[in-house]
Amino acid sequence: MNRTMKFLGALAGAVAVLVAALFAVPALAQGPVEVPFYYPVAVGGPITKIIDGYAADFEKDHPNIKLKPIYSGSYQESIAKALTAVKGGDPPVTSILLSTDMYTLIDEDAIVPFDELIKTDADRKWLSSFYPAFMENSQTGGKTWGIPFQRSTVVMFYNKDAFKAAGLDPNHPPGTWKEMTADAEKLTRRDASGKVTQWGVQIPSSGFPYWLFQGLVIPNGVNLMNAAGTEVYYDKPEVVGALQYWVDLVNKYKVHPPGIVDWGTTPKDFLEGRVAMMWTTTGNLTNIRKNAKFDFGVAMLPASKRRGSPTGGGNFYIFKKSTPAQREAAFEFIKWVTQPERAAQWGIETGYVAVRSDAWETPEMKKYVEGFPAAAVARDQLQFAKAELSTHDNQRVTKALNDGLQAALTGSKSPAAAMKDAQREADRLLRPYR
Amino acid sequence: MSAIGAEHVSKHWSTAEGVVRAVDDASFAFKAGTLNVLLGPSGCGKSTTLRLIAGLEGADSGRITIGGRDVTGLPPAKRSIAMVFQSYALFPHLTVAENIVFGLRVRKLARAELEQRLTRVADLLGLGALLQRKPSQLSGGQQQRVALGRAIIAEAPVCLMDEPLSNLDAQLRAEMRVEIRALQRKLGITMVYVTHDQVEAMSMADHVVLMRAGTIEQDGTPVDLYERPASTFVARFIGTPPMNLLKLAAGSDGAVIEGSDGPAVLDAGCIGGTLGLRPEHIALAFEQGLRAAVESVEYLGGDSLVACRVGAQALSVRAPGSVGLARGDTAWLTWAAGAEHYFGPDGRHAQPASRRQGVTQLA
Amino acid sequence: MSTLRASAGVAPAAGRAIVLYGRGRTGRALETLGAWLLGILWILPLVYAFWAAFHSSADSTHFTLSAPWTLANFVRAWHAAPFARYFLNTVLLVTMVLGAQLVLVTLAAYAFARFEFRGRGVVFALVLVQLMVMPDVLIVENYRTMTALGIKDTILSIGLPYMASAFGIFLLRQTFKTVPRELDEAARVEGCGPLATLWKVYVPLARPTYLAYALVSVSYHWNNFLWPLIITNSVESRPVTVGLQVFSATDQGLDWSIISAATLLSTGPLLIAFLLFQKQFVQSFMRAGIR
Amino acid sequence: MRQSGSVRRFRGADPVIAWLLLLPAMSLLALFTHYPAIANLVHSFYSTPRASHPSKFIGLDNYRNLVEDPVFWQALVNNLWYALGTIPASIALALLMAIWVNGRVKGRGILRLAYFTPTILPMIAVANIWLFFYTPEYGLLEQFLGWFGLAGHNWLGSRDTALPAVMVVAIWKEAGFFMIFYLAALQSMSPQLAEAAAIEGASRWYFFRRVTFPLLMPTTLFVLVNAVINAFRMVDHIVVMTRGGPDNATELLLYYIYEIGFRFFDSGYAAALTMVLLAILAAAALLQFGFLERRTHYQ
Repeated sequence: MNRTMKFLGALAGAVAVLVAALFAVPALAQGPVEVPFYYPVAVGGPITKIIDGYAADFEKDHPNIKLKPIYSGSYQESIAKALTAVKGGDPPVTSILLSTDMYTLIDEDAIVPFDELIKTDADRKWLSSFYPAFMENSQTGGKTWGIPFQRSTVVMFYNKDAFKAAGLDPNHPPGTWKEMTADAEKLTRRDASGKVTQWGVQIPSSGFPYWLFQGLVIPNGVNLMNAAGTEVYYDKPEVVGALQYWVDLVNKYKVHPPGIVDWGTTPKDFLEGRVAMMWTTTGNLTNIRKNAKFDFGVAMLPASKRRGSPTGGGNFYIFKKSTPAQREAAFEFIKWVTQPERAAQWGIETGYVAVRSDAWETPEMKKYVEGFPAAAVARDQLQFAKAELSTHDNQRVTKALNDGLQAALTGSKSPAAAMKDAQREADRLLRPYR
Repeated sequence: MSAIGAEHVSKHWSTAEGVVRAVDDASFAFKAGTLNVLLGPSGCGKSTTLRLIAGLEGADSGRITIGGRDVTGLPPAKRSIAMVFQSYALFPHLTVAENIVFGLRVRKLARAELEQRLTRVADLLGLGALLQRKPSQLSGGQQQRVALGRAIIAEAPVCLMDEPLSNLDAQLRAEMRVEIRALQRKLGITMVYVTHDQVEAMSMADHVVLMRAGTIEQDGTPVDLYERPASTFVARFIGTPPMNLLKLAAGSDGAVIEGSDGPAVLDAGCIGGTLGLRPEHIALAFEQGLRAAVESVEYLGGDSLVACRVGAQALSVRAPGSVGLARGDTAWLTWAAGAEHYFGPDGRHAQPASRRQGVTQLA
Repeated sequence: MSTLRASAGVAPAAGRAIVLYGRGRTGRALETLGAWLLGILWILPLVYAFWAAFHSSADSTHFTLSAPWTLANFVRAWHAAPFARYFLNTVLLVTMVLGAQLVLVTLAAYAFARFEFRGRGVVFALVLVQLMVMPDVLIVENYRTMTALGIKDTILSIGLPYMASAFGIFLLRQTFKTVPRELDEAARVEGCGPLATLWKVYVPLARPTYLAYALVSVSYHWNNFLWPLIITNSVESRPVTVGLQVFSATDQGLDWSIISAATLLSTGPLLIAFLLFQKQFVQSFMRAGIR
Repeated sequence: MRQSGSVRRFRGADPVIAWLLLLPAMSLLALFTHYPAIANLVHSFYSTPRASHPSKFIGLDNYRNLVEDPVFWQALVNNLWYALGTIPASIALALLMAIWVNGRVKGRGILRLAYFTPTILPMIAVANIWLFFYTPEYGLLEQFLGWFGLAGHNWLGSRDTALPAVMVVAIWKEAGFFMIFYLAALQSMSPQLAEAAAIEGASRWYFFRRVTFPLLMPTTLFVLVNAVINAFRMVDHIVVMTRGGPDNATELLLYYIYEIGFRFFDSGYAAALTMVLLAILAAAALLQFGFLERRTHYQ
């Protein structure tokens, strides 16, 4: 005990010294333009190392710019951190945040459009090189607010071994809902007691069910909102029909696990062989490729009236509270890091979809796709892709839909009723923006 | 009423330093309706012995009987005993009355009977005015009475007391001693009473078990212990001031007190042993007997304590009234035949071969 | 409580165990069984974390004993963030917070326990408000304050809002109130002023409370996450939990192996410390008089 | 722990010293608790500032919205069930654990560590492990039930079981922590009380009911204050495990505030919600402190 007290005493002393030392942190030195840059980590792998490497390489080319990458948690924590900083008067100069946060950032008056920075023809050419499907979530009101960087779409992973075992052609994944239903029925296996040992298909419904739901809605011929982000169409018959199909997979065909299926455990379910087909982000490519002990395939989402998938992932934004020099510097970095070679490299290292078509023409990417053709599925699907659900008061409008989807999937409301309630709530929320 | 017996009872603890023999092969028998004291210095195993009787500890070997019944494996509640703890162990959140009737409540005694007994016990112990108080509002003596009340209300044939008076001041302790003894007689219970205070033991007990380091040193009546101490340990423990113990050495015609030049006090067979003499059994004489140098005199009124030195050894003498001696004087000591105790070289009491006449004053 | 506590702190030799109450052996065995079942249930997440951390992610969900053990998860976790620096920061943070807390809390608790002044009740209530106000909802305001003070992105800024701890003031005030007034008066007869009395009488007597509080505080700040993430930007000031969070990113699904490895890595020092000081910890509570 | 009846003043020491002693702690509290709390109260009467519509005074509108917000009511009801379910269970388990590891159970040291692990492990990380326990098909719980041939269940994915499932995690977290406080109290109780009761023939249950439990009352109240506050404060596991779903079945007040504040960035409405939560906690605390005063009677 005595020793404890001495220790505590020493501690108190040490603290006094420490406090003094911390107050004496030297003021920032003048010199190159500082560009604090927030980035989230949403996929596995040594992301922080890669980003730090980019920053170092960039600074080598641009000695007058000091890029300060700051890891900011998950997407959710990143937007919280960024907006807290905005309100605290000390935001970063640029940040990668969800593309769907665009309206929120505009409404908070936190960001500036890129248009004022795009001056040369080269810049305009650069801007037009991104896939249009990604740009849908980057532009509104005729202005460009975000630059696609780590973007993804929903794809379907399927277990080829399970296909073979069920007597299906492993090189012919279902192309339509009808085929998916039929295949899933064959792929769903039950043991003697009737307990399911392998589900046919699994679409996760926790966290952001709306996104995967868009993978049903868009093929059904509609999308969930207008381009201005002021209207949603949750109660359109096609939307209700899409939800009805999802619920039918569970209740009618009994090929999909009941209740809410966790997003985080879904890849593991697939790897465990508990599910033969799963819908998830392309960001899982590297993960599945590394850990699957069976032969697997990647397919576009099946079509109903058409093919389609939402895009997803993060964009670069530039914050308003910054000096013109900082904005220029940040813009310089964004251009630098989205060059075809780097976009290709980023896609290969993380599993994200390289955001521009010329990235796919680089030798590095060509080699990668050759060895791993599944990587190109997401790209090929982009031509059918539509914008991810994003509106003013985005998270809340989205929550209304999420709650409705979960209510329908857990059986507490009918699809039609759930969507009607969600629509009413969303209308209420969006009224001030119309 | 219940007799209590212990046969070859042992209790060991294992500690970091090794095995401690708290009680080692102890046997004794207490008669029904008597007050028995377990006496000894702290750490001698007397409290453990009591707890073994209570069943608060399990014996490692041996047998314990209460009222002729083997209770060795029984839990405390099945042994028909009551107990008073040194700390009193009163329940701090219960009133005096609730504390006293705690055991009766457990046994679901009828309310009328319970009230009646409570009144009786409260009257007996003078607690009537305090029944609604909490223990923290009582003095030490009052708390002691409550603990006593809780023990006797059960009317158990056996009552165990673990140093019940050690937290009280001297005056109160003397009063309570008398009271407890009277109570025990009145109720006719068999009592086992643990103390380290030999005065308590001598004044209260019918039977004393004196313990030392886990073993029983002597077992008998207070008179036995006083008059026939089994060892030097007992001799020094009983009596105030304690018995003088004088080492014996070879003299010209027998055993003399070491460091003196005679006269011989015991015969030559006792050389190397110890002579025990109670201070109150030594008389001051005139130029006969044992010669001693006076170191100090303590006058107590009724008698005086004279501290003397014979050779290198100190001894004390209790003489009636005041004595005309002072430091530096020479005193002559004698004692009656039979007043001396002889302890062999092992410290145990032994019978000397014969007595010398020289020092002993003939009656 | 089924058996006796040995007197003088020695344990009885394995002999015939005595049972204070009737219904001996079976009841006791049942209880031991129950205690262990509950214990297993409680330690299960930790045990699973060990299993998962030392196995590849494919083996992490199957408990085949023959599955190969691996340290790869730890290696990966260690390299994913500058953990060495983060550890240093966390240690600096918890020592600083604790040191400041001990001083501030002691002074305030002393005032509440032994001084009489107008408005004491109100001020004490104001302290207790902190028990209820969730720091998480005050993040924006506190961020502004830190920016205004110019200490954003420092270890100090992480710790500052927690330094005046209502829990600590409340706890220590209770302890100080149990200090016998005679001791206080004796110190003052010796000529001690209020501060000297506090230091010489109250602080030594409240040692166990200090230790107990220290461990609770360290546990909390070692594991705190959101506020440190938001208020800090640089490797030089971020605690270890921020590094840990890299693996909870869910875009790609969960990998329990790496999460477990990172968890063990970040809380390992705390776990080991508790394992070592478990006895002292419990004893400190024992004498702290938290009743 | 005898409570002092009255607090005497230092001879010659004036209240100035008391205020000086309080100054450092109170200034930090004022800066980082009171000022933000008051700012919060003020914000609750203003609309959330947006670029297009700056903040303006709207009186009680935020509170009116709250009354009409079904998610708020759901969160409130959920939270009450959550409190009702977790508080008594965690306190009872804590007490049981404390009694067990206070006695001479075999492997007491290991059990103490086992019971205390939840306090050391960060909830954010450990919630992920619980997620595995609850995972359908191959989660630990499913594997365990599988041995007994019991059917699986999607514990976190159904409206009926999601809230109980997260409550179990909370109980797990809390019971081990409270156990330490009970253990401390038990250890400071004289063992002779148990012996005295045993000699009187009291059963274990009788002794617990009549002696141990009443004597632990102050601890119980101390723990209760903390348990109530925590029932409204601990949401880390919700963030990881369910995010309030399915369909708001595990939506708790603080998590909802967190959503409103940091996902919807509706600071005005979040402020109003915070005030409601504060009012609930303050009422609970007042009620309990009222009880706490009574402890002085028997200690």
